[in-house]
Amino acid sequence: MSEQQTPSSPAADNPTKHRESSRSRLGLSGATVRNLGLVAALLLLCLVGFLTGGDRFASVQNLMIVLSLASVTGVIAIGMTFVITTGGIDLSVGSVLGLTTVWASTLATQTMADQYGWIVMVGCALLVGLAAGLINGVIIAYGNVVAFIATLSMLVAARGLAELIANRRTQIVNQSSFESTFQGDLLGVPKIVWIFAIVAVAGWFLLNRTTFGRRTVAVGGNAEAARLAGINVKRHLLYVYGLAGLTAGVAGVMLLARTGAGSSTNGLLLELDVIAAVVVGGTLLVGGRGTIVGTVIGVLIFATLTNVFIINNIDSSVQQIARGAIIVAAVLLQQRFARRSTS
Amino acid sequence: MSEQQTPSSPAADNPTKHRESSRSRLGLSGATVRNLGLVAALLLLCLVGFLTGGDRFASVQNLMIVLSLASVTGVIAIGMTFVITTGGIDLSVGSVLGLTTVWASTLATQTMADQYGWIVMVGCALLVGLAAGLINGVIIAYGNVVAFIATLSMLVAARGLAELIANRRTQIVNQSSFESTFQGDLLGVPKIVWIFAIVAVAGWFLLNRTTFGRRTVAVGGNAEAARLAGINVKRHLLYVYGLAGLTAGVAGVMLLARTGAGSSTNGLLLELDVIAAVVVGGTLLVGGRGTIVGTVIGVLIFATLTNVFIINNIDSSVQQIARGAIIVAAVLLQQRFARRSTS
Amino acid sequence: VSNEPAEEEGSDSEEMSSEEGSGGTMNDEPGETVTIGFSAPAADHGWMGAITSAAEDAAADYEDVELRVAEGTNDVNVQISQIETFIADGVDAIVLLPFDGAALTDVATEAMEAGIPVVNVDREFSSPFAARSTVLGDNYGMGVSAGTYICEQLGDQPDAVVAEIQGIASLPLTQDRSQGFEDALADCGLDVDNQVAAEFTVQSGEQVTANLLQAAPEIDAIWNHDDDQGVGVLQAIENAGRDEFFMVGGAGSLDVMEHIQSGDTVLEATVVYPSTQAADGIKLARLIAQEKNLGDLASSTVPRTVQLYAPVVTADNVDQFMDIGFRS
Amino acid sequence: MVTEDPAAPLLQMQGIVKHFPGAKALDGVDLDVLPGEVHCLLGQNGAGKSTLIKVLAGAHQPTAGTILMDGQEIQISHPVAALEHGVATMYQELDVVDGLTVAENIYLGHELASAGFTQRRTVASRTRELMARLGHPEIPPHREVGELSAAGKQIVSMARALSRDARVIVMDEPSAVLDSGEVDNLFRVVDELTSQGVAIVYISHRLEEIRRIGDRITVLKDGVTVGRNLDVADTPTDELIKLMTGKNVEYAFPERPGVPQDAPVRLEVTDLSLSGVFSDVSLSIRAGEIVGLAGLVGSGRSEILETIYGARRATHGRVQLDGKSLRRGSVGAAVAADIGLAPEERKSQGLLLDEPVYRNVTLSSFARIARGGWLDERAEKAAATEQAAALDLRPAGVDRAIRTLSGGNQQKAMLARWLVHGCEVLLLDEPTRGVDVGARSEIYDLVRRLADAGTAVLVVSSEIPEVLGLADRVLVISDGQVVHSGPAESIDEHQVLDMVMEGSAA
Ligand SMILES: Nc1ncnc2c1ncn2[C@@H]1O[C@H](COP(=O)(O)OP(=O)(O)OP(=O)(O)O)[C@@H](O)[C@H]1O
Ligand SMILES: Nc1ncnc2c1ncn2[C@@H]1O[C@H](COP(=O)(O)OP(=O)(O)OP(=O)(O)O)[C@@H](O)[C@H]1O
Ligand SMILES: [Mg+2]
Ligand SMILES: [Mg+2]
Repeated sequence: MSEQQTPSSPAADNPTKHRESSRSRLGLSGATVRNLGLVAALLLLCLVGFLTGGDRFASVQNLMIVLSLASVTGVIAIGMTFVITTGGIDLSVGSVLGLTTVWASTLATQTMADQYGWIVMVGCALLVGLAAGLINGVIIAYGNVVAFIATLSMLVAARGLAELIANRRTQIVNQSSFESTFQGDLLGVPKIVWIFAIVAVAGWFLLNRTTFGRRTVAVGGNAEAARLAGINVKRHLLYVYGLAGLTAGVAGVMLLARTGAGSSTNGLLLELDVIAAVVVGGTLLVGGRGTIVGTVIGVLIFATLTNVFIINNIDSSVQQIARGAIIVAAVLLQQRFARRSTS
Repeated sequence: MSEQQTPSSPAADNPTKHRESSRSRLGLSGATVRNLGLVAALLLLCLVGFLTGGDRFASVQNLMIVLSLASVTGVIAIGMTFVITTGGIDLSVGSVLGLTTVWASTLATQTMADQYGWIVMVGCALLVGLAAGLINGVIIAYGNVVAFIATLSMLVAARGLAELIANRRTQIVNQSSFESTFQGDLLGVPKIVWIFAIVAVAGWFLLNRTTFGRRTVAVGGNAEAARLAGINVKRHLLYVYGLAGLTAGVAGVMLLARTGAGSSTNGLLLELDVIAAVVVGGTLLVGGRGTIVGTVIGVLIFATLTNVFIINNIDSSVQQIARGAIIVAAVLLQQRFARRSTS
Repeated sequence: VSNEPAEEEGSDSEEMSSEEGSGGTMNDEPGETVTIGFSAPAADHGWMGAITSAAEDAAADYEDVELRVAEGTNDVNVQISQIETFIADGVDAIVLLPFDGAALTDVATEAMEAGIPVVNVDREFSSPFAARSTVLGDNYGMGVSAGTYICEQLGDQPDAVVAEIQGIASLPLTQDRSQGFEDALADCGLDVDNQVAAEFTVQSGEQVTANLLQAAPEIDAIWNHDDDQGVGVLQAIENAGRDEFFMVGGAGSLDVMEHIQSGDTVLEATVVYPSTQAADGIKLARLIAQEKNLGDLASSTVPRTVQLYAPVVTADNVDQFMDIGFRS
Repeated sequence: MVTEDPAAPLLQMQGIVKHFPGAKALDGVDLDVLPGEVHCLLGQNGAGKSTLIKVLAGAHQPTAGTILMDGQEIQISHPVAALEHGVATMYQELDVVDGLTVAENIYLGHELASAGFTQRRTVASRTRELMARLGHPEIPPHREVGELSAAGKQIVSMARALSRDARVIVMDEPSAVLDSGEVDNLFRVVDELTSQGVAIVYISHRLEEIRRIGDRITVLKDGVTVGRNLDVADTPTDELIKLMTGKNVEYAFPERPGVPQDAPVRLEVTDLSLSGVFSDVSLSIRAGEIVGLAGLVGSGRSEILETIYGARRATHGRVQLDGKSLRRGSVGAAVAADIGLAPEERKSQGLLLDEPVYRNVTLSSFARIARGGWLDERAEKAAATEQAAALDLRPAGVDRAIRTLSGGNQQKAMLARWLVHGCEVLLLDEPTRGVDVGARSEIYDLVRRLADAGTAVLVVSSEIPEVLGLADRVLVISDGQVVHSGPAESIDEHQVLDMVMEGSAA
């Protein structure tokens, strides 16, 4: 891997004398400092939004829009954080998301849901997502196929399957119990935002407070050391890709609720957005370090950016140029921030 | 990085680690064995093509069709091989390709070309590609931004710029000296196939026989070791991304010749195809190992697959499912081959 | 299944779609078997999916047509190769909906020169020699129709806020639609106040609309280029609980027509952009290859250009159009 | 420390054979370990010690052979099986995960958890206990291991082995990255363990350590056992060396010819500082002189070398070669001026593990050997082969991936890199880390020969006797400051230790 991807070279550092830095004096962990840089970028963006959009930007309603937008991507990004922390990648999430929305909204599923309730549709989406993830996992962990290729294949195949099932048509959701359960607000906040919040918190605990999470970091940081410590690396990878598939299923349910339609085009190109959010958030592509908080902020940055652009009614070509520049600027800002606070 | 991406992690008792033995008895290098597996996959595909398509598949004309198809992707894949060998990635190639076709076919450029010859258009495409690549390189090498994010930003920005320049219209190439130089055949082989061949051979020499290639492998294998051995890692990365941009420019010229039109939609999603071909070809995503021969075979496998599908008239959705399955199967086959030939 | 396009729901004898006139039953008599190659962009949005499905269905209805469908692709390089393969295979005719008309012109010309008639669908080639016949939608006209309709409704309010939700902004057809829209609005002194670009997908439609509604707190009219992304657009409008404006759609999906009929949403009208174009293309290609003619025409051969009309569907006339609406 | 019943071994390995593709690492090795003993495993680089213990740890599957525990045959088919049988291992390559905390690393694979949730408080307090036991109560359980030095990581690795409540603990060259104080600590823990009946299998190339704590010795040579259960007290060093190397090697430092007073100053370092690490270091080395840097781990010696070399950008001060100033912070300039550095951590800083030996050897000189950008692989191989022979690299072929070489041989390849390049100034950071006795004296001779040929050499070593024996002049570094400078003959180990400790206490 190239130099810039491993910012923390083995710091030759005396075990008895710790690296003296202002951040340790402040009692902040490395992860916190990196996240601070991100928060700064997000705040700057919000400032721009406020200056240019005024109340149209700075309103509770707009906040809810941004959060809703962030939710679908965000849930998948949580799963992706685990995958990338193991040093892998999952390019298939967008396409699997599309497949789950299609499968969960077929006439057959909706009819069954009329009988047994929304749980049928949700169960269908989650199972399909999980299954696709597990197939990825088997191919990667036990077939030793590089994650990039395995999940790229899944991307193509799942899209094809979704087209077959949907016969390339958009399937409208009419199932009332599903709609009443997942659409609309709860305590003034859209339900899908609640789901995102729950998934994010669960993801945080899973990564930082459970055996599963610690093993994820270990597998990504040093697979050989993890193996020697008795971790079943292959099985763990299987679980992690299964988890990513599952989050794609959850996102599928959310998207169905939000757009009211299942389509094989759902989730098109989502993978790049998701990975970008995770990586901008500070999770290392080479594995061994993942941050859920960073991922959430990363997702929010992208959602806010879209929002600010549209509020300012900017031409879409100019938007793209600006978007490219802003992403780079945000990452540079974050780095500078981290560097300054440690020197 | 996760286990499966580093098939040769230290001292694990994994079958992939046994590769060294009998092949060295056979006097074959590791790269050769891996390429043999790939060639087997390609031949198998050709066999299927021949069995199902008969003479329609096995004809010189069809061979030329496959080669022409492979050429544009192939040239970029050569540049990408260098990038991936350094452990980086370039997601912007497709979009930069689009930008070069647009810039080289604006009215202004074509008018100038009428005066000074096709060199103006070609020079424009190459310069634009090179410049975009160098910008990537500066951001990655000197800005320490992860390649994934830097080039993703370039992807978005270059697409936006191309749209602005072309005003989202397709620009038709009327420049006769350009057309006569690059369109059509030479000795029965399309000129763009010749260009691909030249680029591939040049790439092979550059990677395997020059100090530039050696540095590329060293930087990807262990950037810190390369730096401490006196290699200017940052400058080298700059060159490598510049090279990738340059190949995107060459591909832009080829696509202009092939389509006779410059458009900001040229090269859409090409990056994934190119990376897939390079990785299937055996270049390691984590860096430190690259193979031009493998890349060329990888590109040919994808082009042949497309061709076999058309010849067999398979439903488009089914094609996608099959494509996913076949890519995985090819990689598995290649691995099995490598394993068997060494045990 | 109800997912079949409405157009195909008719009985077997009414094969020809309305644009071609009530087809000569004579033309439906099986002739010598012809092989038609079909290539279109990736089915990455509802309309394009409907196009491909309709083409496949149209071919399936003739026992004398063997359709060879290439994998949908947005890569002109791949699409060129597909046409080259068709040429090498010696198909009898090619129906081509190019991802980019100009980029496929050379290879289509090659096919024509090789004696294979090419029927160009939807996105026009840059040379008249590249196609034997062309079935065109009218993208500019679509924008004009939408703009004119909005002018009719709001012409007396020069300050009215008009928003536009484009499809994929980088496509020339999107630019044509927007141009037509702008020109028509200019006629009555209106202009586009907010413009956003979606990607022809439900998801993107929902996303940009949610933001658009926030950006423009008061809107009088919205034109949405595509009814498939419109599913998401409508959902976003519903989610936001907004109804102070009316909306005009584009393409004419069955779903949208049902909404227009029932009047349960802000959707008042849509501009038809037939998804039957490719099916028409297949039919024309078959006739050309069999050297037949369109039934009702006096001339002895299939015409060069068939340009489809982009009518506005409103609650008043929706019944007429229900049968050409596509299930997006 | 030997138990009352020496006839009842705790662990027996019999006839272990391990073939790697193209290499027979083990060809019938026996090992008996008694409860409560420190069993030392000796052998030259590449003899198969690490391979043997990896077989025992379940990291490798033996081609043939049996393993008995308490007289019962057991199968160790994967690392978990070994741990379940009470065998814990500290590997030669650091086997910690940088992104995890100290506590998480220690309990990796046997996390203390209830319902999947890690019990952070319990883990933290137990980690604190373990760290205190290892003499490092100041390392907090929640510190990320990536922020620790190599020595710190080794301590974590040790704590992990302790946490397993093992009956046999295998230590593969644990002292290589430790300084003398740390080694004392380690030995204290070893004593503690053996008195509780835990058996230790101890691998080291430092014979004096084996004298200090070893009970019995097994010697390996070329994958076979050549010395079985030798009593440490009764076996003279000469015999051990003879067993290991198959010949008589005199274990002595080369003579110092003395640097002539008129020898030109080759390297001149003035007031070199790196903020937060060291400050105002001045030194000069004359052609033909070897200067040693002594100090504790973490005293800043590596950073001084790296800063002179330009791998770190000095905050102020200057480095002159033959009177000409070097560009600050540029390795390229240093290499072009013929300054070479053999870095401390060869795996992460030195080697391209998957590349063949010769490309690793010519990594700093392939561009010089090349003609106009075109590689000359034949010349590269010839040059590499020549230096490999001079250093007695084993196996001798330069075409194999350097990953498959044993640790000591990898170190030799690092030195060969600068021999091929040719140096005016050679900076050596821990040049004999992990190198066997035989090769060690070869390296000493070689360094001296280089000096005699006019090279200025700066050596960092954590083994004070090595610094004192090899160098002409010694600088003692403490806390980033030079606290002493003088001829090596006029100072002894205790004085150095005193200075070093004093400095760090201040
Ligand atoms: N994965 C492998 N593939 C091929 N050969 C190997 C592999 N691992 C070790 N070897 C070879 O096995 C032999 C024994 O190596 P090992 O690492 O056990 O030596 P060692 O005694 O531990 O040496 P050192 O003291 O240098 O650590 C060496 O010749 C080495 O080259
Ligand atoms: N990246 C870094 N940032 C801040 N301080 C550092 C960094 N790396 C090392 N240090 C500090 O620099 C000092 C010197 O470390 P160095 O590795 O040079 O010691 P050393 O004497 O070479 O010991 P060793 O025997 O481990 O090589 C230590 O106090 C360490 O904490
Ligand atoms: Mg060893
Ligand atoms: Mg050091």
